[in-house]
Amino acid sequence: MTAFFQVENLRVGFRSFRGRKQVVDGVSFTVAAGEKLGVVGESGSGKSVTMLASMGLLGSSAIIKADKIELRGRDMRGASGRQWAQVLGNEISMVFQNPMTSLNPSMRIGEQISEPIEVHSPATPRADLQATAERMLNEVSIPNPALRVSQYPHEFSGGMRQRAVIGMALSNAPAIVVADEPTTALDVTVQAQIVSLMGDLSTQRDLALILITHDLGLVAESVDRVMIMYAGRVVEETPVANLFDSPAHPYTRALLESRPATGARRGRLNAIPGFPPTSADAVSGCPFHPRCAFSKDREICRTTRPALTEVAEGQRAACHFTDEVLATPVGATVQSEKTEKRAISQDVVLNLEGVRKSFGAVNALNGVDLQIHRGETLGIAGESGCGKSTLARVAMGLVAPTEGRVRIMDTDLAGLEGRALRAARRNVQMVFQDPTSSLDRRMTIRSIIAEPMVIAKWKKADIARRTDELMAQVGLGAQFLDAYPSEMSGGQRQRVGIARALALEPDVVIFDEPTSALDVSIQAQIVNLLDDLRAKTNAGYAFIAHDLGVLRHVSDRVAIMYLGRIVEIGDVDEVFEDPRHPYTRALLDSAPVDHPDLRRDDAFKVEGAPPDPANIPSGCAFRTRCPIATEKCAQTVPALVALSQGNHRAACHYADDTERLAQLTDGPKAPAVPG
Amino acid sequence: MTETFAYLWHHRGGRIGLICLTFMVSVAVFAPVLAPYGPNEQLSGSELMGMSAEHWFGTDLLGRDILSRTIYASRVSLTAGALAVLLGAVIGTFIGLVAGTLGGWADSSLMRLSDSISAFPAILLGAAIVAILGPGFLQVAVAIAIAQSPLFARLARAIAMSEARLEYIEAAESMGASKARIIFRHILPNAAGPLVVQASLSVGIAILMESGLSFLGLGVQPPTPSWGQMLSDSLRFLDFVPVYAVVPGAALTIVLVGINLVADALRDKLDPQSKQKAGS
Amino acid sequence: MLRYIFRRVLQAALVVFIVSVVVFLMLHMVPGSVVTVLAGTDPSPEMVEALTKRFGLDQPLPIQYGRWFLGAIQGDLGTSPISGRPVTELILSRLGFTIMLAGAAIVIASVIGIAVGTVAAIRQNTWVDTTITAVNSLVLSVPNFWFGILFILFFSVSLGWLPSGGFRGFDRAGFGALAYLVMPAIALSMDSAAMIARLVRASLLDELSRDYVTVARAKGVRARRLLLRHVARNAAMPVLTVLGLRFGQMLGGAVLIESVFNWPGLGRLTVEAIETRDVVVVQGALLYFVVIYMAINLLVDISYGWFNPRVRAAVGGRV
Amino acid sequence: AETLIFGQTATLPTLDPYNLSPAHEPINNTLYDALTRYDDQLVPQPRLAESWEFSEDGTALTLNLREGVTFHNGRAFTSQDVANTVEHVLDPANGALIQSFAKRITSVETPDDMTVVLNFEAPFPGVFDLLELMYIADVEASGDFSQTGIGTGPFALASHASGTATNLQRNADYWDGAPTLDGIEIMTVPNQQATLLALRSGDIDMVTELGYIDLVPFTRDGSFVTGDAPSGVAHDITINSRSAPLDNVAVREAIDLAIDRDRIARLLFGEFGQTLCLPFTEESLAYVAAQDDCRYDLDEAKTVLEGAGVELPLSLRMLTSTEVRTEYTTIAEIMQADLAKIGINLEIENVDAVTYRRRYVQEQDFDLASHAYGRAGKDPSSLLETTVVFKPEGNVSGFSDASYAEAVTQGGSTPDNDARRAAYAGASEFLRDSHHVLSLVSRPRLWVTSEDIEGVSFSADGFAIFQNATKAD
Ligand SMILES: Nc1ncnc2c1ncn2[C@@H]1O[C@H](COP(=O)(O)OP(=O)(O)OP(=O)(O)O)[C@@H](O)[C@H]1O
Ligand SMILES: Nc1ncnc2c1ncn2[C@@H]1O[C@H](COP(=O)(O)OP(=O)(O)OP(=O)(O)O)[C@@H](O)[C@H]1O
Ligand SMILES: [Mg+2]
Ligand SMILES: [Mg+2]
Repeated sequence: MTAFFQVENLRVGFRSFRGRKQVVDGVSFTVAAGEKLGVVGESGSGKSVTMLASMGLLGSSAIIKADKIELRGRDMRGASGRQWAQVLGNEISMVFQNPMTSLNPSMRIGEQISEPIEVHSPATPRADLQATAERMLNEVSIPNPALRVSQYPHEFSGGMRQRAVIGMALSNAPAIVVADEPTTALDVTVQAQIVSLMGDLSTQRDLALILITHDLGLVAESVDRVMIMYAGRVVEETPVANLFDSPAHPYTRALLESRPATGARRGRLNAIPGFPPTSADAVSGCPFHPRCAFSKDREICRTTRPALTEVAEGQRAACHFTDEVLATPVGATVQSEKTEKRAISQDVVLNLEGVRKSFGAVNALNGVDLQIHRGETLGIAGESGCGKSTLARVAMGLVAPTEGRVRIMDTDLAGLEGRALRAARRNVQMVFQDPTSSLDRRMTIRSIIAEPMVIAKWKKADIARRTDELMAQVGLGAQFLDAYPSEMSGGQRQRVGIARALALEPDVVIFDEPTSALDVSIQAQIVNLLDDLRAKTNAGYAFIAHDLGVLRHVSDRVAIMYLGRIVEIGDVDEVFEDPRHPYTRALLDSAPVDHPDLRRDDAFKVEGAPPDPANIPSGCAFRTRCPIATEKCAQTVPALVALSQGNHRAACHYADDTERLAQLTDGPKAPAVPG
Repeated sequence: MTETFAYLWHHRGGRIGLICLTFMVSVAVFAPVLAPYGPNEQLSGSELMGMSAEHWFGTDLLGRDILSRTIYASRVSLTAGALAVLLGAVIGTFIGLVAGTLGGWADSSLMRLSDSISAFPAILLGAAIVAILGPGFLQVAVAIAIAQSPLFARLARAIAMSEARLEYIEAAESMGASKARIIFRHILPNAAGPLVVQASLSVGIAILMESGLSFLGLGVQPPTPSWGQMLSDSLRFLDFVPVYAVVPGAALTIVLVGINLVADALRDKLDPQSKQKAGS
Repeated sequence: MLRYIFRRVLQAALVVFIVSVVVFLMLHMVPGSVVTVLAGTDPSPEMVEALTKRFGLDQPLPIQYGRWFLGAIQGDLGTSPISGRPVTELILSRLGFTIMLAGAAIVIASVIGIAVGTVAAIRQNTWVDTTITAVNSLVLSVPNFWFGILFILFFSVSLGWLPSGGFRGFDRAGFGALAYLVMPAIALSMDSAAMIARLVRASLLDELSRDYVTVARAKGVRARRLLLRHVARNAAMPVLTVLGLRFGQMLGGAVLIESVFNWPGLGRLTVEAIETRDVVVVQGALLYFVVIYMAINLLVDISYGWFNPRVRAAVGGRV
Repeated sequence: AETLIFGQTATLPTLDPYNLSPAHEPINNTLYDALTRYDDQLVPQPRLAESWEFSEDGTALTLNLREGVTFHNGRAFTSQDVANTVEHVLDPANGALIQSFAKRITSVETPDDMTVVLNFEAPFPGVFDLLELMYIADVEASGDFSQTGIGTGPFALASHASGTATNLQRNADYWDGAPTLDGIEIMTVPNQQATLLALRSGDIDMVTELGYIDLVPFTRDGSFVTGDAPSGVAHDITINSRSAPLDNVAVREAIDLAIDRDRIARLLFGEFGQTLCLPFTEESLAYVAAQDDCRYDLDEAKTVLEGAGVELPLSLRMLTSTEVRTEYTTIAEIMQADLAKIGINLEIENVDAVTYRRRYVQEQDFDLASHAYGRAGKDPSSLLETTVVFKPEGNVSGFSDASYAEAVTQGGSTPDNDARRAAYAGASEFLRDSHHVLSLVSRPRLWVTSEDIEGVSFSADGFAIFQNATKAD
């Protein structure tokens, strides 16, 4: 394999008014023709900067040094803007994380797609440009390209936009594509579509692909070789299989162990203690040593920076003790015991009956019946916009349902107003997705946690006592009491949010995607904390999440939502192992696999994106994307009924028709009944 | 507070602004010490003198020292500006927060009211209000405050609405916090940054407006000097004391430079997102 | 789209109504009435009474307002007791001047502002940028009317190049009439030019820091095309808003510049009408201001759509 | 094509000649003619009336009108127009400034087209003051004459845009010979400064109503001609003597003594300034030299004030309005400085013109007021009988004195000049001793024209007359 793109000893720093900050420190990599390289690392580890610097795309505040930047034999070190412009979009191109911001909102899609050709071969006739744009849209599977080329980005859904961006990156037939977290902003089902699209295209075109991601699942799913970055350095570089079976660097290993898996329920997650350093030069020696389980405070880790050394064929790691690491089997560092299952009482703490909620034409909830019992955790999953947050808000009495009833313990929220409503609300508390915006940035942690008690008119002394108690409970040191949220990390903020929610000992706590803004290692801390809390309190929990792994890990029961309805609900293991609604199947099959060996071609990948909630299809809302749908599905809304066996209900006419469901794997992928 | 000053001092524009502003504020505070003559001291026989050693910038028709009057006039401009903005900010912010938080009927009627005020050209609105209240320092301050209040109302409303979208407001609601608590305990402190920036910019606008009204003869009562009124006065004496048209204008400009630079620097610190909306 | 415009117009109508009631009440709160002006310096009580009656000022306020309102919705804004002429005619006689001055000023401000702002943005963090930013800050702080005074001192009094004020119509002075427009238009445009330059710089830099710009560069797009094809349109929005608002303000009469340069615009008409308690003229002028204000705001919003297809859809989507 | 451009700060709203606001001054004798007009010796000269005669008892005036005079619309001028004009003026709803004075006309007879008889209750020696200002307009013409400006004057209206410019064009059929100028443009300039700049840059040809300071630079400049004309206007301080402490004559006297009339005259009008102690100028029938005896003496003022039995320092409010006249406020400021020295703190209330009038005339809400009155230069009768400052009943100062009222009536209704003089002497004495109204300085009409303008003259009220004006090319 010839090196297509080769970078050696890349160092990047940024000038700012506070001085210089080193962000990338000695990164080298090569990509061969047709090779798929994954770049993995936590947020801030320098993944994007590395690639942008290698492509001459960083602004003037960056100081870039490298021993070699070679693109198809051409030395690009110190290249001028003009020289880069000749190469970019021509030989190498890029796909960014956020499809909305990477498209120019005021330019037609077609123009943007054909622009690489237009700038590199200005003589190309307009008609050809248009034709190319249409062809590209077709290639990335966007229906009706002739119409779509003349549309603007806002007329595309998120998944379509990302397809368009990919089309744009490929339109001038580059040899290398760099994709920076291309699916992070997308739903699982769409993510699965995009991942397989990229895989197909790169195989067809023999592209070299550099895929930046923080999701180990994606790596397992789609690349050949992986490069793990930590604090601006490469800590390990390995063929993808070795990564999961024999990681040679403690960090790689910790990443793997902190990750809840969809496939099986495991014990406690292995949270990586501490936080990543703020810059590449903030920690001496091995940058990972303060958090490393193997370092054991050994001198060499603190003083000497380990070099990348070969540990197996094609596998190199930057650790002084790779032997020790390799000798320990994966999972051995994990405390295997999971918190013992709690006794779920039959007490219903939260009861929703026939709840509907519409915002104007948008029908966010279309008849939801749901009970949460004291002591259980109900997981709720579903794609973006299916009404999860709305459900949470209705349950808390923050918005009144358009129809239906909400009961908290024995209080019916309907008809309550003012003070009484406010008092009733206190029995349901919520932990929000965004740990930053859910805390008032002008308040100290102490007053944030104390606020519910202040409002409930507790005595000062009681408040102080309870605040200390809560801080301890969520594992925050007292030194944080007088800090402001901005002085804390995301995970710590989320703990504050949890402490606040628990302050009044509510009967129900709703977690609305509490970990999706966090890095895996931090996510594990929060998930573990939840495990502990469930053992110590006896509230009912609702846990909303995108990540099915997390959901499987924390839930006793799960509910799967689609377009404002619950389509399947039941015991968590049962639902994950024997899903009976095609949509549940789609969700589970779309989730990235846990190990490269589990890659399979026959996974059920559903087409398209959920319909607009303002325009819900008749009958079963999923029928437009369902390969096994029939006439009946278009006419009758399936009820959420108990299945013939197990503790499990599903809203599908064919939930008990296992033969029919089996078609989902190998059967036709297009919907049987056109929408 | 000290931190803010330190920040301003290390900000390129902020430092110049701070110097200009400190200079003019000291001039206002120490006017009796600095001014060589009383502001209303009429020196019979020295009327309309040009620049001289006794009167650096000459004297006016009544033989009053122009430098001394310019110095004393800083008091009017600065206090009128500050007072007007304080009033306007309090009224406007309150209206905006209430409108933005309550929404619905209260929002649209309060905002129509604020629209109605902004539809008037500010100086004309000022002229009309002064016509009702009569000329005078307080009246002018009130007029300017009314003209400025929609700016604050709109800003406070926008902040209230964007804050209301943040989850901490929902969190507070779920704890059973009342609307009033949400407005005053949560939204107001978070709105403070942008509001302070707006207020600092508004002081400049207010001073400008005060000088405009005075220029039109609608400002403070004679013999109290104000820059606008001096400027309009000066035009009659261009032939005798041309520098008269320059001195009050320059003083006004120094104050405005100071305020604008400080406001810009404050914006960089307190309200960095709004940087690009510098025009509004 | 039409529905949207219709809704906005309804809102504007509401504002106009509120304003007219407020103004009406306000002007009746103002001590003294047009009769005080008309009755002269040595009025007899009988004269005051007769004049009050003649102009219907003895009627209860709601009736007076009702009369004005009924007239207004039929397009009759009443007749000014002071000048004896229909208000519409008075306003129209000044409107041309106001539009001429505001138009010239906004053109100057946008040409200078956009050019200077773009240069500053392209040369970000160089001495050119620093100088422009400093000059901008200074210009923004100089009161327009003082600029006017300094211009007159310099160009009319000292150099005698330009007339100090007033206006000879194009009918009388031909293109020489432009000489009267130069100084007031420039003086009026100074701070707007500086503000627009600042805004153009800021929004260009803001746009240039966006992902799609990096994407475009990753496609091999070079600076010139980047600026013209990609950034300009998106950066135009905030600039357009401010331009619109500024133009609206200028159309609302630049009273100070008008009085410095003796420009017969609407601002002065209004000030005079306030001085003489000529309620109907003030009402009429304010009606005009509100309409202009609302119209400009609406136009700005609509033109957003032209620059930003997303807004176009949002606006059009309400059909 | 010679058009004289006349600049003025006051807005000319209508062309109604009876309004007599400062803005109307250039149009009155231009669009309109009166029956008679004073010459510079204050002797009435024929205009639309060719000759006149008082009846034996002085209660009727017969005027023989000029033949062949036509209005701008071509209609011939007759005695009926005089009758109509009188009727119009007398209707209070028309707001004519001369209405109260005109009320001395009890009836009008029109024995034939060219003769008109005015009847009075008592002899009316001051009638020519009235006739001077009773411009004959075609009040019956279709259309509002206040908009069309139809009179018989040397110029006719071409266009009128209130607040910007009014254009007049030569009346080729003028009975007294067509004027030389092709036209006159009266331009409204929002402030004095702008006027002066426009004058200097040649945008306007003529300005009147200037302060001395405004005039000085032009006197030194060869391309301009400057001059003064009497205006009949004089500045005064009106004292509201209704309540304490100003009901105390000693306080008023102290104030009088604290006024530096010379400085005021010098600062406002330079060498043209003429101080006044009495309401009248030296040329007036009512002038008494012996009583022209006011002084500026702060020490004495202080003594008088201390002896007045009031608690010092006194706080008084002084009403002024820069919008009416800048000099009002200048005077107030000068007085403020002087009064401070004798223990009176003067608070200046500078209000807009309408408020000024309301508070000065209607509500008499002031302690002192800076003010100016007209008609000081002509027959004393109209001044004393009708102005709000001096009329015996209902004057703004609030004084009322039987002997004064008697003297004013006497002086105004006796044909005999000596008898009038004697009567008015009594009035003067009262005014001097009681210090209700302190006359300060007569106001000359200072004017500037560019050097190519010649032949502009002024009426006794200081109104410009353009009939014989020329403009060199
Ligand atoms: N233009 C810049 N100026 C200064 N610092 C920067 C700049 N761009 C990135 N950084 C810093 O460089 C470090 C690495 O950033 P980078 O974007 O490469 O991280 P990443 O690994 O891509 O993270 P993420 O997963 O969040 O995208 C971060 O600490 C970031 O704050
Ligand atoms: N206040 C609101 N006004 C109008 N529409 C709303 C409102 N809140 C939610 N919606 C709409 O209701 C639908 C459901 O929204 P919701 O936030 O409950 O989805 P979600 O499942 O929480 O999605 P995500 O995973 O993106 O958080 C969406 O189409 C959303 O646009
Ligand atoms: Mg990144
Ligand atoms: Mg949500």
